Amino acid sequence: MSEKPEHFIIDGKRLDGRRVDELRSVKIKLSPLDRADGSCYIEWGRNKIMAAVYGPRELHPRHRQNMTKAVVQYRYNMAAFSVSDRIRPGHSRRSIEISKVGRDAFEYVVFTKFFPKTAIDVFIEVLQADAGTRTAGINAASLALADAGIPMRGLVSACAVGKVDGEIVLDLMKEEDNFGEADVPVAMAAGGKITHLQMDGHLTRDEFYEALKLAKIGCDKVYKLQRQALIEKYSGDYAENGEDAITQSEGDADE
Amino acid sequence: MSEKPEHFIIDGKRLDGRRVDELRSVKIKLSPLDRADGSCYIEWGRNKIMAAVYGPRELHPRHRQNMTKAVVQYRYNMAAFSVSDRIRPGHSRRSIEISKVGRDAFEYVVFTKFFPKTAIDVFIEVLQADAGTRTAGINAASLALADAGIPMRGLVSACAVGKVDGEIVLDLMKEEDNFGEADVPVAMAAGGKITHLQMDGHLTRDEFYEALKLAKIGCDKVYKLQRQALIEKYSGDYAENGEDAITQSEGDADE
Amino acid sequence: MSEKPEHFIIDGKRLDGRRVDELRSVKIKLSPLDRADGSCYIEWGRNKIMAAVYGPRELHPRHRQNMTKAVVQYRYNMAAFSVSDRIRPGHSRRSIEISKVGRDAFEYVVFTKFFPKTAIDVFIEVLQADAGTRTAGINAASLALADAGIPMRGLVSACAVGKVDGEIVLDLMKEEDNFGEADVPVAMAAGGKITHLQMDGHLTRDEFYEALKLAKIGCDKVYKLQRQALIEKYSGDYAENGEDAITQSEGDADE
Amino acid sequence: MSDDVMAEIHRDYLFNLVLKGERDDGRAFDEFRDISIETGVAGMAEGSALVTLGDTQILVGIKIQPGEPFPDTPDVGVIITNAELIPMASPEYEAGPPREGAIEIARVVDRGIRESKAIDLEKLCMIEGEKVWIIFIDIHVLNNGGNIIDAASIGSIAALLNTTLPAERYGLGEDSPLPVRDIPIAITAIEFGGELILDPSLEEGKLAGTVYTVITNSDNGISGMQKSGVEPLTIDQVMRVVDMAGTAAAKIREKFLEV
Amino acid sequence: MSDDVMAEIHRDYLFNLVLKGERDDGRAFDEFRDISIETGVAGMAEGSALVTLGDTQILVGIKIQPGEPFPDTPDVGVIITNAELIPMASPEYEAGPPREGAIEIARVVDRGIRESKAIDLEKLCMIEGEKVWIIFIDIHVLNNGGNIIDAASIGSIAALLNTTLPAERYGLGEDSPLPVRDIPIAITAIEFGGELILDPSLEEGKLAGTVYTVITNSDNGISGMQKSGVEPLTIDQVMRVVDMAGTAAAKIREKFLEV
Amino acid sequence: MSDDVMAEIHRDYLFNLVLKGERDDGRAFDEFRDISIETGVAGMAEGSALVTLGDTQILVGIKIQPGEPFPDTPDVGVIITNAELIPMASPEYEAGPPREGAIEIARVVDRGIRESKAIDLEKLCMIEGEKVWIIFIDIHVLNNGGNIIDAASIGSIAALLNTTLPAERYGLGEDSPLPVRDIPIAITAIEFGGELILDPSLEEGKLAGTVYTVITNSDNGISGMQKSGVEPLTIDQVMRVVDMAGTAAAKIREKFLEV
Repeated sequence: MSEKPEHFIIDGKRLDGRRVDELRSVKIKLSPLDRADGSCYIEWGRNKIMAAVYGPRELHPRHRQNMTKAVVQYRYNMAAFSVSDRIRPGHSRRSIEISKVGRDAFEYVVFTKFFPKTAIDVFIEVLQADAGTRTAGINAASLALADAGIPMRGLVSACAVGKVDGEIVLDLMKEEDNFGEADVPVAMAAGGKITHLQMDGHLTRDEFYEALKLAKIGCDKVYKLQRQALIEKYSGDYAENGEDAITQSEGDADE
Repeated sequence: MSEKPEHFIIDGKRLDGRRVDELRSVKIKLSPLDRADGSCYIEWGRNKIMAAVYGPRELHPRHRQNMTKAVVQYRYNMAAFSVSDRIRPGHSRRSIEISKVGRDAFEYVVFTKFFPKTAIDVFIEVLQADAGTRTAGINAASLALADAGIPMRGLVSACAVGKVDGEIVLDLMKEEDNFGEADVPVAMAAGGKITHLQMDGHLTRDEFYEALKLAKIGCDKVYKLQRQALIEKYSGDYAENGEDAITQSEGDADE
Repeated sequence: MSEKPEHFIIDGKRLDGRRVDELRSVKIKLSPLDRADGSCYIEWGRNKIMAAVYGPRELHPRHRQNMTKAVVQYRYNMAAFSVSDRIRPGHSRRSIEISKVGRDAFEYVVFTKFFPKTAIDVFIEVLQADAGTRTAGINAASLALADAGIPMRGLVSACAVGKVDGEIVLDLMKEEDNFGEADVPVAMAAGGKITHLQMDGHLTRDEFYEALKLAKIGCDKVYKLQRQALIEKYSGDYAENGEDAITQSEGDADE
Repeated sequence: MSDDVMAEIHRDYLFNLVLKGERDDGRAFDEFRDISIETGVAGMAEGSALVTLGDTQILVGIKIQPGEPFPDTPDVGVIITNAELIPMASPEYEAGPPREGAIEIARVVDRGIRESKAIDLEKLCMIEGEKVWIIFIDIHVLNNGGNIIDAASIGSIAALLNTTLPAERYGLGEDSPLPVRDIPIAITAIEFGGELILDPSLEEGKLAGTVYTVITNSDNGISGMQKSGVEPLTIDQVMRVVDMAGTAAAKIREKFLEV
Repeated sequence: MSDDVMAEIHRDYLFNLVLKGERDDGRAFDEFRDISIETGVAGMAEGSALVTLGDTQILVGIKIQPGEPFPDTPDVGVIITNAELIPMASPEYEAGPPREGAIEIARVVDRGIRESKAIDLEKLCMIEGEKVWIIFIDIHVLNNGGNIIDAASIGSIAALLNTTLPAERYGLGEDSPLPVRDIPIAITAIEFGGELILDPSLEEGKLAGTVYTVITNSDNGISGMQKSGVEPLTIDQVMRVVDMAGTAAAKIREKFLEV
Repeated sequence: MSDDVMAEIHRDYLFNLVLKGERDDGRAFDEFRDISIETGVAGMAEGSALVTLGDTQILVGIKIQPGEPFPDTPDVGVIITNAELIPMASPEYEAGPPREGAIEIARVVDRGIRESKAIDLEKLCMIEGEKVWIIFIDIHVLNNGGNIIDAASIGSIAALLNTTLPAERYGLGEDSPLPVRDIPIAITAIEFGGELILDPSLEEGKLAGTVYTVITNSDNGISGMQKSGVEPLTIDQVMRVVDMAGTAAAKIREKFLEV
């Protein structure tokens, strides 16, 4: 682990030059995989994450089926080589927890009642990890679900907020995550409905309220990026040739 | 592990002041748990053990069902913090063996034919271990089965006998178990029928016979304690208020 | 591991005195086990291997059944004490791979269509390992299948060929396997049909072709040993008394 | 099947109660069941606490032994938290390795202890990069009467406050109390018919659309949160739970002065 | 199903035989089947023995390597006993990690070796607390013809008597025989229709209400016991088995002089 | 079931095509699909390559760390190869520990790297018997479009060629490229209706009676082979695949000059 920086914010700029309310650069590619029913590749700062969706499909073993709705399954996994020290393949306690709350983040938006007895499987593979893989994974999963044509109330958009140098900031990068004072990953559906919320670190009640409000701003920005990716993919305008990924600077998305 | 004492018996008294045919102090509390169908907490010397019974209930997976009788399942488990060196949670070879012979100790007394296709589950959790957890666990299980209203031929009563300083003694404490010459855990049903018997150490044929006869005396003492606990619980006399555990010095039980 | 010998072949003789196209001594005993439906014990040089076959028999769990044919299952296992450093009991990645290609070696010859929904189970236990356990195991499995009366197109015969001191040689012993230049285990059914083929090391195209031709010669020799073992077992001539194993020097078999 | 029907009728009953502002056991929405904390109950552990919260009974035991630090944090002690939902505690629990639910409980409790800096981990380093104290927090659920997380959180910090560093046993100096400097308390609310209810009973927990836990410290700061369950929360609902949790935790923290 | 009917008829047949004081194979109740012991059969092992007891065939291999002692017994060697009921040996056995039955067999055999002090474990300590010899006893059941425990017990001590400490391989001095100083033998009886029968065949074993094993030593002392199965025994029955076991073990022990 | 019928019709269609000397996608029997190799894509890995072979996408990442050598090869580095057929890549793949198929893929790829001596393992020894570099090759299949083995083989050597020994991170000197001196390439043929077809698509792979992989090196020598599947091969067929593999591998090896 690197050393803790003396300051995280100098003259209103963070270590990577962002403002406190600015997202890292985001690059989205829809349908990169053809076996899956839907898929999405996302580069979020230095994170590289692939999401795929299969379903609705038959659920085995049968005793796990729900007679009245589809079962959403969510598997977050880090590739062995996605971080500095190799990860032993297979589930860890961390990945099991992230998978559980990731699943919970989508239950509300997916119209599970349409597909009783089936499974809707969401797979997240972290290929390169910086910080914020669980929220970036949720964003990719949301688009992969849309790409698979799964009926939903709307997209889920996620980002983390945190506190460094005493200030509430949006979308923590690695150093801010490691040495910062708090980390609050949040996911929201339309209308600011919170479908995912965790928190680590130390915040006062008022700081936390400020953080939640900034998270709302962040999720709105993410939503615009997601929406634009879908439009460009599914409108005829989308250039199939050459570089087919959508790279967004935040300025573009904000317009 | 502490040092081996020079003598285990001085002037007819053991290290904790007991006579050679005396049990440790026993405290029994019936129905301490409300989710289980029956339960019993026992303090046996420095051992603290909880037993719970569920059933008769449906047995899954179905291929494990017996068409003609209930399947008795018995799970002996030690809490991670129940001994000096932390135990890794999960089954050990020792706990699997104790679970097997614990189950065998009860098959004879439970009227399994009354409940075909079902399971009767007995769970033993050792919360603090001294010596004799398997026999104390059987005694608690016996009461938890009665508390659950499982029809039985009678109670099973268990104790260990062993040899220290060349003498056959009842109910080994930790030092006697660690440094003694033999350890013989025994469980008996009504009429001195032996439903559980193991042996470690070294005994001549005649010493072993002497040990078995002392075990019979010990099991009779235990039976009286168990019976008294049930009577106090299920007779109206039982004081619900205040301390509801039954602490028995052996003298009381012997009357 | 011992030191690499300076030469593997001196004056046309190998370290154990064999010619380059000679098998190690082979000893075969049919039906050594009475629980299995068929069995065969083989000593192949210093290898000692037991093979047993059960089936056709019901296959559980049912979802693994094939409606149109028997499923051949093959389990290669090394006893913990079969090699210099104790092996932890249970599957290793190596044993899983050998089991898979072992199974594939027999699918072609077994008339699986005769026994839909069933399993034919082949178990190989390596009790003492030198080199060539997978091919010796296939040879024993072939005879155990015959002993079990499983209908087959014919026997499968296997041997390894390799390269030492620049020469292609038959049936590598331990030192040749450890320090040689290549190892090619081969199994053949009647007509030189290759049902198993793997290769390690380094060979030119022409060396490999030479190796394959030598493997054909080796498999023919093995076939004769196998056939003789079956004849002696199932013809009335077979002496039941005394030493009932068939020890073959290659010369005998070649006649 | 008839079990299911009974369960549904019971759910409707509880639901209608909540709409009237009432709970089955007469509690206010922000009212906890009786809590008792008994420490030192597991004599082979370095610290322990038996927590009773309504019908819920949880025994937390602390074991401590010397070991190696993690490579990326060479100068601090290690906390390992594990929860066992043993089959004794509920007909739904099964034997076997911890599942999702048990892992989440352990990780949320761990988060509260760790992020509140309740344990002074620097003081648990003996030789940097080589030898530190390893604290095992083992949460043993004996009877599941609902709201396991809060009971486990209370039991864990109670057991830690009761813990002795067993230095003598390992020839590493004199025994001393574990350096604990805060009392993080997890408070869990469920959302149900739009209402937010603290300390859900087992039956209430089954109704919950969402389970939301907030961990606060002695200074009323927040050091951990976890939302799970399928229903979303609004920012207002979240902040209401934060406020309810601060108040409830302060009351429970007073218990620790009594112990 | 028809298998079950056949099995029941066979059980009735065996039962009626026993009532007449007879066994299917003509043996007396206290009579063992033929035993053969072949040692040194597994050449890569430090010691080995193939035991044939009637149809039962068991190969026991001993591996020895240097390693660390257990912390609570720093000055003695380590014995690790494992039994594999491989699917080759019986249609009932399945592949996978050892189950209850295999674990019980290994632990009872281990108990006999350990409690009889047959191996002088003090002599297996090289550096106290750091380096001792670790003895692996691996019991490999090749053919289950009944009474696995006794065959495994006989095979284990036969293999140990045949074992060399491989000091040279590890650069730890000269090879020497493993210091073995007793011959514990497990004798198993089944209770069946009130009768006590030694060395049960596979079919007899399936009838058994109770399986009771007594391990005796050269001095006729007892160093291990295990009762399993559902039927109880009286004190008298137990003592009868103890006496039968002493006599039978002494006879088998004579075999070891022949090897 | 109707899925099965459709699959059978499709198989018949492909079979008839092959009898006419044609393939569904118009390729010649010895023709590969388009291959692209992108290196350095996984920035936390010491080396990486994303290989696209038709629809198949595989990401191979290399991690390197210091560790102990195997006792029987104390003076060389260690290679550990693992393949994960993650459920993302195919509806047939399941989560959990690697099964037979994944293990075979990893072992065949490993065989090619190891037996070709592509990596100079002697140079990866730092202190004999104590400290060597351990190379982890992790094969992550993202999309299964058929012929996983060849794509994994190409990806693995491409990633290794792109790998840096991370000596600085461990305070073990300066970073340097991993010493790679050959480019082993696995080429897989299927046998189908008597014909031998390279680079099988997913659909073709399902038809295969036999799958046969030949790994060749820069000198056109052979350093690994694996036959799997139920149909036998003749010596002639084997030699034809060997020749086809040599030619195809040489063409693919040229790709590496472009990277």
